[in-house]
Amino acid sequence: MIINHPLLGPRDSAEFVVLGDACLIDRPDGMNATFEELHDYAYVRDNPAGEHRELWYHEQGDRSWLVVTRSTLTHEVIKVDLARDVARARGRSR
Amino acid sequence: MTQAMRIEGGMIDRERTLAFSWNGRWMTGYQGDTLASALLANGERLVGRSFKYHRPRGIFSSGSEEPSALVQLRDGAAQEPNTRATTVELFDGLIATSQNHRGPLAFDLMAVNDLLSPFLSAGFYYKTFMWPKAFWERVYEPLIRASAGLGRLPMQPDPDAYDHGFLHCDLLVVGAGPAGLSAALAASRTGLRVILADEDFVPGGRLNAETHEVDGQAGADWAAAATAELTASDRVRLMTRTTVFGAFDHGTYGALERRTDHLADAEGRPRQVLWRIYSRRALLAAGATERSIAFGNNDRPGIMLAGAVRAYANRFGVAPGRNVAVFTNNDDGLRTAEDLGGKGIEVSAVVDARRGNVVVDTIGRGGIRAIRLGDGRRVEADCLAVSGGWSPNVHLTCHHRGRPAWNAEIVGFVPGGELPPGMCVAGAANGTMTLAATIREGHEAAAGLAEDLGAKGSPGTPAKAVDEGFAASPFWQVTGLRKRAWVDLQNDVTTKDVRQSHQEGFRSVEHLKRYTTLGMATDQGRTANVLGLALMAEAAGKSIEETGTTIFRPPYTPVAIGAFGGRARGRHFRPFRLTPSHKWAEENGADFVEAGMWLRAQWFRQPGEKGWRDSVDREASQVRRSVGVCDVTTLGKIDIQGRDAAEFLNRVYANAFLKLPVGKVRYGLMLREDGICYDDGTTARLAETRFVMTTTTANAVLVFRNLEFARQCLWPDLDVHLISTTDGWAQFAVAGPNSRALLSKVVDDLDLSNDAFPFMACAECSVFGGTPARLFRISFSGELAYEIAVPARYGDSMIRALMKAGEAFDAVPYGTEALGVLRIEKGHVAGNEITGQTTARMLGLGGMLSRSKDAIGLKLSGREAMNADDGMCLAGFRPVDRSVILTAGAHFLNTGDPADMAHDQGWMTSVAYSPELGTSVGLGFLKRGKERIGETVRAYSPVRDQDILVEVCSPHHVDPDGVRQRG
Amino acid sequence: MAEITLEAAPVLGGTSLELSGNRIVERGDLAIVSIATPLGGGEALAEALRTGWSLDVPEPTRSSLDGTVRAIRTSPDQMMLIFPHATPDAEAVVQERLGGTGYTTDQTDSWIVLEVTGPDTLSAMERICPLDLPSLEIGGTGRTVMEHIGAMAIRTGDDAFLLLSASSSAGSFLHAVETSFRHVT
Amino acid sequence: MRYSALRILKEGLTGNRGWQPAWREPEPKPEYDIVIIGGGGHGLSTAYYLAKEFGERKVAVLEKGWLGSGNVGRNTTIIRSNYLLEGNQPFYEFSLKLWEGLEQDFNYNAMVSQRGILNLCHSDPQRDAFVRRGNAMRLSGADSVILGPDEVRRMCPYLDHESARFPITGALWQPRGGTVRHDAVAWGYARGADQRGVDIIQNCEVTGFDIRDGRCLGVETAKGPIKARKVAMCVAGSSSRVAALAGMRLPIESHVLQAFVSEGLKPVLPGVITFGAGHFYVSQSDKGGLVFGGDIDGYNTYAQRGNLPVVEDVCEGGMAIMPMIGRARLLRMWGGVMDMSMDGSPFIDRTHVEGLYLNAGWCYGGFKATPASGYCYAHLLATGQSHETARSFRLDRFRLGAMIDEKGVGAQPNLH
Repeated sequence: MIINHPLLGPRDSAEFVVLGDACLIDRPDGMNATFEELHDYAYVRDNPAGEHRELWYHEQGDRSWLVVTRSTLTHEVIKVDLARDVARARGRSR
Repeated sequence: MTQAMRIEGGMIDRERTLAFSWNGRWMTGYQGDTLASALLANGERLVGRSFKYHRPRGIFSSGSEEPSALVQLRDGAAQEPNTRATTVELFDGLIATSQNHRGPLAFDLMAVNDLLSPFLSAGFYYKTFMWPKAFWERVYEPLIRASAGLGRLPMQPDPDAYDHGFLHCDLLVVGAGPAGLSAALAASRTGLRVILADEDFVPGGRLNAETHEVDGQAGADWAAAATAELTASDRVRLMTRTTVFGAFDHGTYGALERRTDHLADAEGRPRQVLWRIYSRRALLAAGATERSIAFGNNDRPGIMLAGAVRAYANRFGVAPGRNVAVFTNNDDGLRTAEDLGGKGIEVSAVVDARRGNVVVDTIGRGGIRAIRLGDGRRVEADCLAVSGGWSPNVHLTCHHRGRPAWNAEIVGFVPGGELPPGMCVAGAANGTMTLAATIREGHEAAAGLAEDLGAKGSPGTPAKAVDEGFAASPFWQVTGLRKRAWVDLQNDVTTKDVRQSHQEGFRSVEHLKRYTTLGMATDQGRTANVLGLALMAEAAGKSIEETGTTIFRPPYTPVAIGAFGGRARGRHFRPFRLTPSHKWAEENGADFVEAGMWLRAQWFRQPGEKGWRDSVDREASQVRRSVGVCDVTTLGKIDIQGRDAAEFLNRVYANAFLKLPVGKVRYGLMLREDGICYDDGTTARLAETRFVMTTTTANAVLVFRNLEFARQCLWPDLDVHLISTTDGWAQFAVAGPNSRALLSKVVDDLDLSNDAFPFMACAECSVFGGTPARLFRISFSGELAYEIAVPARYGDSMIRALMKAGEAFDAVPYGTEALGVLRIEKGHVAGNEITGQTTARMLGLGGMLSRSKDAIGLKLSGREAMNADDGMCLAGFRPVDRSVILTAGAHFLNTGDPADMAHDQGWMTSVAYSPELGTSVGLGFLKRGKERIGETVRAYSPVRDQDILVEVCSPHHVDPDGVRQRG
Repeated sequence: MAEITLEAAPVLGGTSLELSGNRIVERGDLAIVSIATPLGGGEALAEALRTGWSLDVPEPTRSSLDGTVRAIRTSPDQMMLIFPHATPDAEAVVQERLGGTGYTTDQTDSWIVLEVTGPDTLSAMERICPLDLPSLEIGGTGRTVMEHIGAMAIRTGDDAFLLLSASSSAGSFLHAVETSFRHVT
Repeated sequence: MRYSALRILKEGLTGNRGWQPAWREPEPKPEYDIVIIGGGGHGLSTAYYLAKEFGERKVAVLEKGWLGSGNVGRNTTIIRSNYLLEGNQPFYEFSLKLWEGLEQDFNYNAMVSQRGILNLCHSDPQRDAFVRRGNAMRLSGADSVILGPDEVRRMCPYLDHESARFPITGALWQPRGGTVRHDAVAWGYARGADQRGVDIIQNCEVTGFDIRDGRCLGVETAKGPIKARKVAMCVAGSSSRVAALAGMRLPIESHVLQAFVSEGLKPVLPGVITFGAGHFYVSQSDKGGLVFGGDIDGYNTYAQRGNLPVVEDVCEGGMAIMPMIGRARLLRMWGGVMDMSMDGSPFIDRTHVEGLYLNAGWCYGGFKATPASGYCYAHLLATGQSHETARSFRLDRFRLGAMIDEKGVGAQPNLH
């Protein structure tokens, strides 16, 4: 598989580690969140047959976490963003 | 024997005679021969035996589709089972033997199976061998396994080297036949970066086997000219002997290049290279494969695909027979008669199914002697050329699970709708079965791709040729036979088996394949599958479209496991990581142990010590008595800097870190988000905005990854930065009552007194007159102890200097075993306790979990089942009989309870012999362990034949109040 | 203990190999210091690099050079300075010129640097490096994994590369590179 | 028709014309007591035991493709009960015991072959963990033996004992482990269920559920609506997709596990060998092929295919531990889609929808579980009670914090 790294260009997936559903970015704040919210965050993930947004880590590269939008039916990579930008766009900061 | 069947012409070098051995008999062939053509030249027709009935088998094809002529190539450790004689390039001294027979090839005892064939029909083994029950492993299966398999593995390590490799190109052209050559020429002229790969050792494909003309010259000559042009171009990489075996994601292709298989001796060079080819586009020009027709006894040696017959006559200068008969359902067969006629080989009959003529049976045991026709006539023939039509080689188009589509006009499956992205197909592989059209299609496909990739140059014009006649007909089998007719020559699947499969309800193509084993042999049914499907369709009274087809999976042709393995063998399977004191440790009698990729000194053997226990006891005692030094470089070290570094640590550790003062170290516990402990270590604050975290050796990479995740994905606007310094510092633990005294001789002007540099203090300093260093006062042994780090380049010098400075105290180096003894005595948890399944509460560290903050894992650590009152928790254990040695992995049972899972009370995690206490001590998890100190329980370890009583005690076997480490 | 002083030793003892016209040389003379960009401090750091060395912040996959000082980008907010320097105080030297505009870490001892040169360099690298080195321009860089070992490649000439890899596995890395040359020469 | 040596003799002498279809090809009835979704191994065994052990008469199995096309049709055929945790071990031992009587039970030779399974270890902590596991196996009535390096060498002289990167320090050996002819398992259960009146309906994809006020009343299918008192999902590999039709999200991800078979070779490996440190396990089929595999690719996918890095990783492991297979050729590679659950363990439970049941999350351990999974699922469906060996496989265990995490890697499906 080839991941089009937004900064480095096409790179072999063997350089990466896959974590899974990008919803793992949306960690509830443990002080305010309910137990149920934390449970869903930790255990319930999207598993679509089709377009999937997932977290990849360029461990053997520039150590960026990426959000890869990829089809789980064809493996086509539709979009790749720096996870940090995605996280900020989703309102995460400090 | 002197190549009795050799005839004029062909692409062989008659100046270069090569000697080879077949079943122990030496014969000769020429440079340019394959083993198959050389065997035929020497009149060898019987070359093997089929899998199930052990029927005689000859050479059936001239390529990688060969189902029958499988041999054991080479000898000794280099033996290659199941090697297709049709793809083996002849070399001087080649040794080959036939396989899958008992006794001589000509008198195979296993041929008795053929007589029993009525009782060995499809799936017979599913219906018997069930009684008596015990007989399966003892009697039936050994019998079945005795006849399993074809070739034999040498039971010695593969003597050859293999390599992997990586190539990048704009266009990968698969197949160097007319379509592929034409495409590669066009693409290279436009300036694309091209790779052209072909499995053969001579480019040209069928052009070398036929008598066609291209651009007014012999097809083979045109191919040679095209090859010359491509070789001259620096944009083109022409790879012969290279099979593109798989289409993977995003334009990645797997290819196997056979570098030295055609040589007598590889001279240490890799035998094969497994290439990973990254292409922007790929053009499949893999041609087509001829198939057979089902008629009586259509499996005898001497019965050969018509295209192969032409290949042997035209390319290899070999007569496949003295009088050849032809049985065909298309124009191709007729061409065979012409070519043979042109070579002066007698053609005894041309039987054209389209005119209602058929072959119903063949005569001859070890090889065909004559055929019987539908009208009863007998025709003498020592070779029968059969053409049942051609099947496009669509294999790679299916590797993304696209299904081929049936094309009634060419009577074959052609590439279906969904091709792997970036792939297109040209020539016979695409169902374009005539020469001129093939060349044009290859050219145009390449030109189109070049344009679409933005290449500027002109592709030029395609070569000219004439379209030969091609009229295929859907004639599959001769009906109303009394004799068996073969579909799959290797697995002995006959038309009866296909019918029976349908009769028993195995009607989907997948069931047919799995029940009859059709197409599951080493040739993957390349000459058989379509015939089998057609017969299934006829049996079901359906069309072939309705019946459907199974799809092809990688690899296109079988690939040696060694090639996939590449260099990763023996000691080089994975890299070694060595600590800076490794060389010194070797010089000082260390035994090493794997810790992940690291090698660590396990103990240092001294003269006179009988076993490892002597060394370990000595090292551990000497640490407690005086002082010892241990290389702890392998612990993960992460430099953490930034204005928000403290805040960041406070969120990734379960215990509080916000207020850790500069110059102090703190023990930290890391949880996963699910509330389970996964790592621990110490983190030191060197400056307001700078920390150094240590992780366990095993989890260094994982922790770093998780920290980066938290930094980039969870809290992107914290100012915190990470970089690993694990390899950058050589770090040594100096432990024992005399550690302060020793270090005061090492560290430059730094007050080490307890007040100035107390327990859990740290400082940047220098040693031995100016070498930069870091000093941490931490203890894993419970003794007064420090860890001192210097830049790795000084590591070797440092250990020598430390030991020198330690001579005054009889300082000892100690290894990981003594380290383990000391930490178990002290009751420190490590990998055997922090298994990724244990909670802080179980580890007796529940008190550390902060309730006043949010950190990863805190919330979910509060779940019901993880906090049950009868939950496991860490305890210490000692044998009631102090002389007994404890066993790690023993399970605890209450005395008097039965030994079953319902009564399981926990398990022993770590044990060690404590020289300090003179007994074996252990740590373990026990239900309500904390409350049960003083109780006696069973430590039950049946796999170690041990069932003993142990006393539950505090995990802190030594210095429970921690006086020593603070002293 | 004045009588003892510590000696620095190159990881591979200063290996230098000649393989039919190609060379593999351990570069023990280079110091490596990483610089992390403080959040929101990009401008100041860039300025400090310009004044300190007349270096631009390198683009990803590129290096920027000031004589013998090379800067390469290792991650979005981190770069490495590579320059000849003998004593173990490289970080202090860099820190001084940066004047606190970046977070520095001395990486000299974390890495081994191999210089590979010679006519067969590209075909040797083909056997272990998944990067498209033939079309990497001079000065280009890439980090990847070779024979299970993390490594960085910097192209310094048509047939010349600097290869960086972790110092603890230097022996295995050298073996991988050396074997590649032996397999193609 | 009963299968036996005698029958084969008779048919052989009469041209094999008398063989009956192994199963009917019925059209679906409008209503059943129990409808099982999925004609893979677990679905078929569930139907078989429902009919045979629990006297259920009106049962249908709906299969979207051909029967046996689930992961039972593409796996590495290993059976074993060498688990560690209390939640797992008794269940897999129950399964192994069912395997041991299976062929006589359903009159079909599935070639259950107990030639043993050997798990190699390479360090002291690993050995300690194997001792703990071996003892746990004994506590649940299974067999287990801890072998030292010399015993391993005697048993498998062809392994790399000298120059291995990770020297073999011992092994956990389960003599009763082994392999089974996987397709035959599906066919045997199908035939047995069919003979007991179960309707096995192929090419009948379920397209929706008929759920009204929290009750499941039936399913929509390619062949029309079918009513049922109870509907049992049994579609590992597609669990999330089918559950989504009922508005459920499962703690499951779909991943591909690749497997490989070599050309046929004269037998060299007696049993199963696993080399954990190198992500490699192997056995040899009765046809002579080396059947081997390793880890999952690691990315979510429903495409039944994987990629090169894992193929190489697996073969590297093979060459490292068994360098004598270098010249054997890899003949075929394939990928099966696995239900990877959040703790690596399965679910056999009811759902929040009344009358709708779930059997899922088998990761890559589903094949060996086929008999017990079917038996326990049938037990739950017929009696309303969880079978004693399957009590821990609850759908709500993550809420309780009662994970069954054999590998200790937490809520990360691609690491289990």
